[in-house]
Amino acid sequence: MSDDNPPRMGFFTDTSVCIGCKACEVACKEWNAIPDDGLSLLGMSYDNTGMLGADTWRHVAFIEQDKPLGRQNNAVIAMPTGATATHASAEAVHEGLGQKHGSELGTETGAIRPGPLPGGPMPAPVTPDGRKELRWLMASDVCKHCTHAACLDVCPTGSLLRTEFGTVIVQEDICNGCGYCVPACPYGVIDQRKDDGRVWKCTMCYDRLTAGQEPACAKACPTDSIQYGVLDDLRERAAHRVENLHDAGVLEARLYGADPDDGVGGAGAFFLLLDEPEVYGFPPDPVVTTRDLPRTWKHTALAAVGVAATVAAAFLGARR
Amino acid sequence: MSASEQHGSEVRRDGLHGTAPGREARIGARGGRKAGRGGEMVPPAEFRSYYGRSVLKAPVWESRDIAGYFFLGGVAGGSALLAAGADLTGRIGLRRSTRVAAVAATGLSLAALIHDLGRPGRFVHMLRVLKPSSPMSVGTWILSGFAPLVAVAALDEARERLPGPVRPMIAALGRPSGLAATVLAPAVTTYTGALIADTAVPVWHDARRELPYLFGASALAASGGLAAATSAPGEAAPARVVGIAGALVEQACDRAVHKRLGMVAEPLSQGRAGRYLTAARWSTRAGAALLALSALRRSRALDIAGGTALVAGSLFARLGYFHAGATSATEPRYTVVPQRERADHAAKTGAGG
Amino acid sequence: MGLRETFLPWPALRQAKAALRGGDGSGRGSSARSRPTDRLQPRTETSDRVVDSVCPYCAVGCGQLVYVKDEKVVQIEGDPASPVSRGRLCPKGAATKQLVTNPLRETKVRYRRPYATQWEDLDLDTAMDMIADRVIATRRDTFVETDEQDRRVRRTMGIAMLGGATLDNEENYLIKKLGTALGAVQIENQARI
Amino acid sequence: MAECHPVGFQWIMEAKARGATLIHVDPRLTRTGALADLHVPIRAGTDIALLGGLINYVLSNGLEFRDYVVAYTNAATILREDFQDTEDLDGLFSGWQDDTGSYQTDSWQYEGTGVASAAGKRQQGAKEQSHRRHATGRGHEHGSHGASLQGLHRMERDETLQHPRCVFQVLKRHYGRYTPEMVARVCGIPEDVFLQMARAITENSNRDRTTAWAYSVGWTQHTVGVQYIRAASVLQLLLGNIGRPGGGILALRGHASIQGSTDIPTLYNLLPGYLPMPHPDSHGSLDEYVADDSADTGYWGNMRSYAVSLLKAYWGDAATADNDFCFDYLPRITGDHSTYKTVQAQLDGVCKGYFLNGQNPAVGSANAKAQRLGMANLDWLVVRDFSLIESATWWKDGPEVESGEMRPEGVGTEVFFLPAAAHTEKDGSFTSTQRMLQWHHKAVDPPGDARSDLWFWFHLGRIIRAKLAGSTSDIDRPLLDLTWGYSTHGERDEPSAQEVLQEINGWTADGAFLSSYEELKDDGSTACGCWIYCGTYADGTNQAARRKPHTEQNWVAPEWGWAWPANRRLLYNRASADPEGRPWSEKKAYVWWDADAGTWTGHDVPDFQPTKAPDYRPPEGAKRQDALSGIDPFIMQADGKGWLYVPAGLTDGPLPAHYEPQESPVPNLLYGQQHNPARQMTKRGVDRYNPSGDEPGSQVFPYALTTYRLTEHHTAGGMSRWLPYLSELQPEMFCEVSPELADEAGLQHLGWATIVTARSAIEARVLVTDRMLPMRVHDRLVHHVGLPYHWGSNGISTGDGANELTHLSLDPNVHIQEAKALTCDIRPGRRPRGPERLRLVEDYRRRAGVTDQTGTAHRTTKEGGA
Repeated sequence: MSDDNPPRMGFFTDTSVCIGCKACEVACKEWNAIPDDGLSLLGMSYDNTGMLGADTWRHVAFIEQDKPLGRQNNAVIAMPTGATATHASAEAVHEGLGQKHGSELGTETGAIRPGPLPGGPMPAPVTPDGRKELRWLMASDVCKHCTHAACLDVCPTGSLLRTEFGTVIVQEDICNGCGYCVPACPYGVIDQRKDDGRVWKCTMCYDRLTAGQEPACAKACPTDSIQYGVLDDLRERAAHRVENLHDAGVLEARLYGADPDDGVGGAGAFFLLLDEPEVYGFPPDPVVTTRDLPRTWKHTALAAVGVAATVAAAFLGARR
Repeated sequence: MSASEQHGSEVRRDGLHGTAPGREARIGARGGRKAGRGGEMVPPAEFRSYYGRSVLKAPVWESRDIAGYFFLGGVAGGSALLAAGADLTGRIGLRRSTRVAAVAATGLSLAALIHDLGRPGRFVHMLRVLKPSSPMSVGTWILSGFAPLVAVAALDEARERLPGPVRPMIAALGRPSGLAATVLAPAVTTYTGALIADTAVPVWHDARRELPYLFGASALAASGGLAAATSAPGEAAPARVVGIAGALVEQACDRAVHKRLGMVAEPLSQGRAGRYLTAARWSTRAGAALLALSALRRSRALDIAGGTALVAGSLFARLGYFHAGATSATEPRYTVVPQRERADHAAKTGAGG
Repeated sequence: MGLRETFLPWPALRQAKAALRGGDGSGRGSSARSRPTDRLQPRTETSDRVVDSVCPYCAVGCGQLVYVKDEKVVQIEGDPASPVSRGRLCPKGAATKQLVTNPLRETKVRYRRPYATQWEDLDLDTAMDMIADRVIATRRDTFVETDEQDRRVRRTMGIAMLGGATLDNEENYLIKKLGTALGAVQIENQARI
Repeated sequence: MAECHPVGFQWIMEAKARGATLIHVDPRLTRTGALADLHVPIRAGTDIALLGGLINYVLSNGLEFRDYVVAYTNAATILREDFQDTEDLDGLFSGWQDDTGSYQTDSWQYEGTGVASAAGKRQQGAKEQSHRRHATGRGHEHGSHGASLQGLHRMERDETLQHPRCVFQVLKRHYGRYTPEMVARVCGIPEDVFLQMARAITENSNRDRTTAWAYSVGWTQHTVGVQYIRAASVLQLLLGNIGRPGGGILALRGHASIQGSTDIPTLYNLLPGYLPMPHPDSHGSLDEYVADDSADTGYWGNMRSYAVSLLKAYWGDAATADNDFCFDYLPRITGDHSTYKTVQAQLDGVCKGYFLNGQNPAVGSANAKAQRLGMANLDWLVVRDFSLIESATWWKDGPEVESGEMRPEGVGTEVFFLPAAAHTEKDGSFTSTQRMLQWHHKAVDPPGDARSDLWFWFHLGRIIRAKLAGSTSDIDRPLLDLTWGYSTHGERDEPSAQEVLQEINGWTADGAFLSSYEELKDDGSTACGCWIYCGTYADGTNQAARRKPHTEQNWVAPEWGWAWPANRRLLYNRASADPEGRPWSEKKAYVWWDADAGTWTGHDVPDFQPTKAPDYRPPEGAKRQDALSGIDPFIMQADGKGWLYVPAGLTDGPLPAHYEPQESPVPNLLYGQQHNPARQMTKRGVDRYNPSGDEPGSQVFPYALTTYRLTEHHTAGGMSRWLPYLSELQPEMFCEVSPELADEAGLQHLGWATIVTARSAIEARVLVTDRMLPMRVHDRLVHHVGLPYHWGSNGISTGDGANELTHLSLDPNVHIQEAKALTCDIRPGRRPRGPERLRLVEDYRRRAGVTDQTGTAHRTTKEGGA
């Protein structure tokens, strides 16, 4: 990349101030003219989108937990509660959704077991060892725009490319839908649109960036949970923010994707999370697959030599 | 603690003081409870995930197209090598069958690849760039070189039926083309291993060390088996050797994968993938045994049976690995558990990611 | 999109050149760009005009900018100048473009005769004329100078109106003004609900 | 607030970033609660008990802002000797009349003022009659002002606040029983949570600090809705949080111009600017009208100018002093003619024609079935909306068609559906929740037959006037004399919204635009369509269209849009300064007296006569605003004081008291009186009530039910359920229950549930969530069922409507339905189809013994009857 490029731009998604309004999802769809991806009640708290996909470039996750949030007093400990529903609900969701993923998610929620009829024995609803805590986490997920982007690396057509802003985009006029980028992405972001054949993902609103405008999601975000800016500035701001939250008693605040030494060389879109990444559906320690490609190429070459040698040996041996 | 947090903001006669942007709001800070309990994480007994949803996207590839493409590529590469050997050693029958096999498999594998594209009409976009970082790009260029060579070599087998003017040209190019193809042929058999290893799919990526060998060996087993089954027992000796050697190495690689991958290897022995791989194992073993027997008895029937079993074994193996990969991508635990261990370990040792 | 657009100049050649002269030799950056990508421009830049507006959903009153091209709304987003919203919108506000350009919007007058089972088409002017006739007739039938207690009321209880609260002030003003002149008192609004 | 006003919530975050504490009071943990410091779970319908508890906490611990309270509120005012409180009468106030089911409010007056002292001004009889009327369903007629007070100078005050009959002592006694234990037992709020909240609020309310309350229909949609807001007013006045920066009670209104719809009302009881609609009993002439409703003192004393200017705007040259400015053209109201009464008038066959302008009562109004049955009894119905909403198609696919109660062939209603223009397709102004007018400009033409409501009403008026031209009938004069000459433009003959705004702003006889309501005259020389909006077209420019970026002005942003009145952004801001005119604290300076310049100044337009010094004291006999002293910040009130106690103007008591909702799972612990005795009920078959408290049959409907909105949808869905981008985010109707209730009722996450009340039964998918909490109330456990109410059968996101379940028991002051606190039963599985659904509800009613009389008793205590 030449020197006159603009600085690398990025997203800092601070989930601690996310209110789960989903403005980002809608603003993204409006700007990028993304089709809706089906109506189904997923039962994942207020998340009826499911996950990122070809038709979802911003996805707000909702997580209900029987855990405290910093010094927040949710009063649950003083209420006459029974057992938490979070695990059972997640179980029901999982059962209903089965193995569906990506763009399939929008279609159906699957078979749900009908409940027992009334009149049966009533379990005691309130127990002394009932749930004591409650927090509701929300987080807007997006393409990470990795420093070392596997999707970009493996794309055989040059459809995926890194822009002058350091972001990763799909050129829709080039993509031939080979699908290689889909399993290459360590975050499960990019996906193929079935009826279209091509793959789609967040472009960080590349067209808007070229005109000096901020991406649609960041612009809409009511609480500035999604912050757009020069990546270096955002990283600095994020580090400060974590300190600030730790001060405030939110000791579980941590950054995800902000470390330039991580497996993808640092993400262009990074996050402040309040729990382990996997709780939000993120991989805990993603690695760009092409980091290992040179070694794999060596093995491939060695294997090829082996193949040739085997055949040669077979003929040489058979001649005797 | 920021100044505004300490003192609160003020509205003075000259305006606002002590303001801070809303994004600095300290969530839950003033609830009056003991801090940090959300941070005291007891390591959960089970791995955690977002409603059991997959972290990764499973491949969008059709197993018939892409597993078929891997398999056919293997057959093509192996057959081209066998054809060259047969050509050089004067095994005319073997040469004919392997040259035909090479061109047919190449054509079909390309067809499968193109068929699987979301936009088949844009196949040619593959030739816009050459990216060493993309095994599919490298593979496409290899195949693009390989396909005309095996095509010419195959035409050489049908030289009598060609129109007059091109006949001498093909006759002259047949052998050089066939031999030139051997430069690319080994790579044709192994690059697909690199292709799937170069993804985030846990089974594939973790097996990246073995997969090129496994795929190369599988290619040898399939092409050797196919050649043995389609040529005269008298000429089939090298094919049998190739087939048996491929089968043995494939089995060894498969075993190594299972052993080295630990829990991530689970999908290889479960469900559809497990069934395919069990079938592959037995089929390959049977094929190798039958061909070995035929090497002693020179039986056409044994060659056909053993060769077919090896071909089937190779196809099952590709399907098995394909489906196991898809399962490992869909089930979040294969992504989360190893990464969580790695992250925890790194955190403990203080090493960076 | 012809091959010329996607292939020329051939990216692989550009890659090679870049590899020699420095630049994107790996085919992952500028050398892989297509002409349409080079031409990309946001439609907020190419619109014919930008119209100041206000979000029609809740009463926060977020500022909106409406981008128009070829007499069509091509984008609606927050107005950063607004002291109320500072350019931000909620999901409903962000969906405003879909609201106003929705193909599911009804754009034809529909008419249902008494006791009919289906809608019919009706010309807008005819509909207005028919409605005016209905208002005049009902008013004439139900207008009373005095109520049952002989109090002077000068009104009709035969006509009622219920408005949503997305009506403009000017619209409400005309509704109340005309309604009052008609003698209708049952003029109500979402504000009560 | 994060749920329904997400963009407004950025200011909460801004406040939090400056160190504010966010407390969220709600039966559910919502998206607001997720980010709050303290979530206070509360049983739906018990907020007055909580607020009363807070008031008691303030008073019993001496935490009131004493200087503010003494100077700016009516705490010191002495009440009449015959006033009796709920303490004396087991939940009733003095003046209860069993025969009318309402209060006689004479005894609520201040000592020395009120009805009896009005003699000499006008006929005593008329005044008394009118007063009775005020108390029996005319509460809302007072609009923006408190009721008038006569003999203000005879009012007695005890500024030591020690007099046993002074408002302060009455308050103390009234709220004495609202102890933390009582709050816990009534509201289900654990004591330590309540005390934490009480400490947070009181520690944050003093000279240096202020506390704000924000509420929405969670407070208004109750049979005691007005008293909810009153209770908050009492608390905020005691803490000195009104008229000061960072204080206040903020109504978060839910629609783009719902504030405008109240200011320029499409409401039965109001004329523009909160002028009351005339009533035949005491408004025979303009003079009587003004005399009855205008206050002698305070700004409301100028009511005649406002009224005459409005009549001039309506009838122009036809309105002259000789004909009382056409006052007689105004129709009169004789009681409650609100929307729910209209439904009854439709059922009775009185109301025959109905216009729905962007409103979907078949989904959005309480007891949706009653709404549809009313519409089925009309001669004609005009629906104007973006798409074919449920209120347009009920005759062919409504729930009654499914159940067999209605057949299209049997419905005689003639239905016109006219497509409406969107806000981008017309000029006009919205008034936001902070009383700010903002102009939106037309961007494109509306598609097809779609037209603005401005177009529709203008042309409807034009056609009607044309058809009636030449009529000699007296009843047509108001129409024919109407000023209706708005110019039109474009192919579609769109009338000029700008001209309408100009008329609203008003002009002088020579056509000059007015710039302030202070310029309005009562002699017919000014015309003004809405006096509080006077100034919105000052200087001949559209002030509402101003868009000076917030970055180029101070944070009050006076040059963005235009706020009524007089572009003030913070009402009653004189109270931000102490009686001497200095800011209460230099850290909370907003408006102050500049002695050198002899004028009020500050960050905002002072809400006070600009040159009235703090030491001004009104001379004997002063009128209107001049009767208020320099320390009377509440200039719309007759006594210039913030009213802790309301001597007149409310129908259901001068002080808020906790009553259980119409339908409650528990008896009222505070008083023998179960419900608001003055609440308004329908008492007809279509609107039956569940038994409450310990009444027999109440256990058939054991759960509390509350309704609400979601971020992703908009009220009755007309602007969201047809949009794929919003519908996919919340794709279908669901209910929320706690895991404890799910266990008890056998409900499964993502399974189906049927929810039943005495009105109907609906089905919804189940979300079992920890965000719903069981509550220990009285001696029992109360579970809530939460229902978003957006859905109906049309559009792309569908489901049963929650309003099928709600009822028509109303707040008596403003006639708003109680949709936020009901009772219900919930059972697993989908609801029965067709007539079986009716049978299920019938079965429930039978088991609970529900009749037309159930729950309709006004007085349930043995005390206080008359």
